[in-house]
Amino acid sequence: MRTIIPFGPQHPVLPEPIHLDLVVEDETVVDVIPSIGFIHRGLEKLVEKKDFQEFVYVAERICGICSFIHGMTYCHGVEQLMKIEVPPRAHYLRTVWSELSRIHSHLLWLGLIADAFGFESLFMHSWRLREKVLDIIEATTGGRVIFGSCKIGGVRRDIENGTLREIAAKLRDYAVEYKDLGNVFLNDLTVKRRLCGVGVLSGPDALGLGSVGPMLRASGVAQDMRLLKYAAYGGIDFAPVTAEEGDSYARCAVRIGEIFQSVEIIRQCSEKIPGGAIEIKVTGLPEGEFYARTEQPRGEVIYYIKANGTKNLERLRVRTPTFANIPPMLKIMTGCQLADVPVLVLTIDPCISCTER
Amino acid sequence: MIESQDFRETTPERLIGEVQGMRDAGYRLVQIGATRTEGFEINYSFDRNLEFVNFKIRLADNTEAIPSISGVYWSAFLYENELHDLFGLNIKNIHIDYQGHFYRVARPAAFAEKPPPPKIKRAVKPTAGTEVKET
Amino acid sequence: MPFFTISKTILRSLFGRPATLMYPAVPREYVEGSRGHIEIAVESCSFCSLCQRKCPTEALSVDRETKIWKIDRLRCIACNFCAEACPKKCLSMATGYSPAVTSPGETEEHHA
Amino acid sequence: MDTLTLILYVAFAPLLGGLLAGVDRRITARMQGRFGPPILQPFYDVVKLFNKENLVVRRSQTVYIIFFLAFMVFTGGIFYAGEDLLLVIFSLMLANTFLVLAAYKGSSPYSAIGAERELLQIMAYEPMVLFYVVGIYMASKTFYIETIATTQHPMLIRFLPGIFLGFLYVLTIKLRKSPFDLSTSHHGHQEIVKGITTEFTGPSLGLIEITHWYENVLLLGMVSLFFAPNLWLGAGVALAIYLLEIFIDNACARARWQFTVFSSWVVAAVLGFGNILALTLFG
Repeated sequence: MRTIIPFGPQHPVLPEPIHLDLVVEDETVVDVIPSIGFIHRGLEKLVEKKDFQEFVYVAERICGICSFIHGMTYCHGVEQLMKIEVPPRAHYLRTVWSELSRIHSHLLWLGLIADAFGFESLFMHSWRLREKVLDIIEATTGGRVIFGSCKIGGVRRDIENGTLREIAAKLRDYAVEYKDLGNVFLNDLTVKRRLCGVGVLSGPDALGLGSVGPMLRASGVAQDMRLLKYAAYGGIDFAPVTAEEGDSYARCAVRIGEIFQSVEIIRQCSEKIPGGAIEIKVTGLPEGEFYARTEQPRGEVIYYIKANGTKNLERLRVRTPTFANIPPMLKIMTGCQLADVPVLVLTIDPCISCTER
Repeated sequence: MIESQDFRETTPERLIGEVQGMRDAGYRLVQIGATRTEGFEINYSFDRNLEFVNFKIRLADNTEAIPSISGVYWSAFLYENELHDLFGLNIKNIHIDYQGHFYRVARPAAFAEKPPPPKIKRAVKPTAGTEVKET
Repeated sequence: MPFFTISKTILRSLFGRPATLMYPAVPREYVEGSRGHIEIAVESCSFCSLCQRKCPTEALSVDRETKIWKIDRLRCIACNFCAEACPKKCLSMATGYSPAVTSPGETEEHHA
Repeated sequence: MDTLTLILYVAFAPLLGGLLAGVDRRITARMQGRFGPPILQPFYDVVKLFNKENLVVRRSQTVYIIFFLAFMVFTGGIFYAGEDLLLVIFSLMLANTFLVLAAYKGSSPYSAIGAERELLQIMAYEPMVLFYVVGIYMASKTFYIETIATTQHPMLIRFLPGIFLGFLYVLTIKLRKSPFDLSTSHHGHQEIVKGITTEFTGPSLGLIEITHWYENVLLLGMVSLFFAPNLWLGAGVALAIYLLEIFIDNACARARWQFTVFSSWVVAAVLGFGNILALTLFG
């Protein structure tokens, strides 16, 4: 029997406005027809009306979860265009906040995937741990998910060295709980039955379909935009977390690995952070074109900035990681079980709001 | 560290060949994006192990036909539908063509419209600031 | 053991205190520096309207003639940009969210 | 025939079932690090449901639900009145069929898939339930529950340890707990939303809730029958089993239907049939 199951935009397991028509034969999905565009806000066009310095606020609001890195990428791009030398301390602070937002985003994702395979208490506990990270973020920036702490030329708030070391110590304590949680995701038999071998994507396929971030790294391709050494990543010792299997389990393992990696990066930052100013005064107007690439929790984000020497940029194009990950998602969903659909949609860590800008 | 930016120019006729060359060399399609200048520019970006290459096509207006590269990179259909919906670009033979229904936009091809005239006059030269503010 | 790996966590929660608050019966404590809402010490305001020009969401309006400072709480994104720009330092960011309003576009007025 | 227990069941089973559901929600919440609702919340919910409009796709849906409730009360009634155990099993099956039919009537893809999954679940647990009846008969030499419960003989579980464990396994399916909450779960967070109950609102959903309360009390009664003639011990164990089910619910991911069906059959074959074989050879 063939049934067409509408999946989204209003669906309890998928809190994202993407619509999928699942053509289901018994319980096997034989075809997937995606449709997006429910919340296209035209933020890229808004750049023509907003001052390029004010636009940081808009960039931060492209996404509610990877908000800080959006704002930072925008600032990074404009700073490169204007050849502004950002003080090193600001670079380190940006790195710390980027990694904090990566931890909270991955914990959010872990909760959502647990919900997708019907493990409610694991979902609640992932989010309980995420809340503690949000508390750190609120104490250092004043916001919980919209940090508002990045500006062109530096950052707007400082974290004292002592506080930064306390945060690193706190995160080391939390890491014990992350380990317990990670143990459930990676070793529990009922969870493994839902993740192992589901949605296998080979390395060449992942590259050919243009996937990015943990999705690509879980297929054995060690590509991480942090290796471009933007912000303070040049002074940090780290290697991309990868896995070979390319299935949902590998994607879960990569993200869990990245949580611990972020804790470690923050520890290194707390030790290496130099003193000095946190911002410089910005004068002049941007001109030229530049592609800024950074690594978000979901993968590589691209900001194409084209300026013509006025207060308003000529063009801002944002290619978010989810946009690049939709084609591989469609590929892995054909032929899967209906019960695996939420798991597969979530393994790309969809963020449709940032996809449509 | 500033990432090196490799910009190359191409034309609609040479596009498919260039893109096929990138695919054969093992590049990943990073993005396709358009810009409305006096006419239009389309940027095709590729990446191989953090090595970033960008191809640019310049068009006089958005009625000019551009071949789709979705035959080379399957995942390009999303970008090409986006270009059609936002800029009204005329892209031929997209693998999965949404016929203008990819985004639910209030006005078709709104991004092709000219922006309001700038309030501030064009600066003679881009200037860079280096004055350090102590905190 | 690959079964019931979460048992330690859930049993600890079962016999420990819940992680959530009985909000609003138990009010939430805000950390210092949390961006909640903008407050104005209107006595020291010079009505220069710099905050109005700096505000990225156009939530503020300042009337120099009648000496009225207005804020639309629903538009305000609590970015602290106005407080940073204020030459008299009469604007400040306070913790806690501003109370609900009954209709959109409703502004809160402060008279000097 | 014990008329008193029959009346007690019909009158107080929903109360007990509702309280169990309230305690369940509270304990689940605590396990998840939350406060959870008041113990009486299930009753508030059902009262609220009855105050709502009955919005259904087809009116016959409600008729099927009424039959679902009626047969469930009938099933529990004959169980607690001490009648034939075989009849209990067959009318329980019939009651569940009405729920499946009602779900098919909803003609929504979610409830259709839910109904298919419910049929798979019935397929999964039915062999074990049949072994349960056969085992109880072999241990007590009668199908009459009253005789089983009142005759002085060694506790049944001494002959039926395998069947007891196997029955616990399928009880997770019957109570709609993780990992086997395929057709509908207590939370609407599933790829098929709420599965079989997706298309019910207001009073008919309230009736389904009440039916589940009746059903749960019946199922716990079936567990306590293992401890006949010491039924008070049986009731205590049944409550402990319910707490164990809450724990399992919170410690497992949802399985796929393949695993549900095949694992239940393996459990039925090894524990259920093995137990019966042992009884035949050595009993």
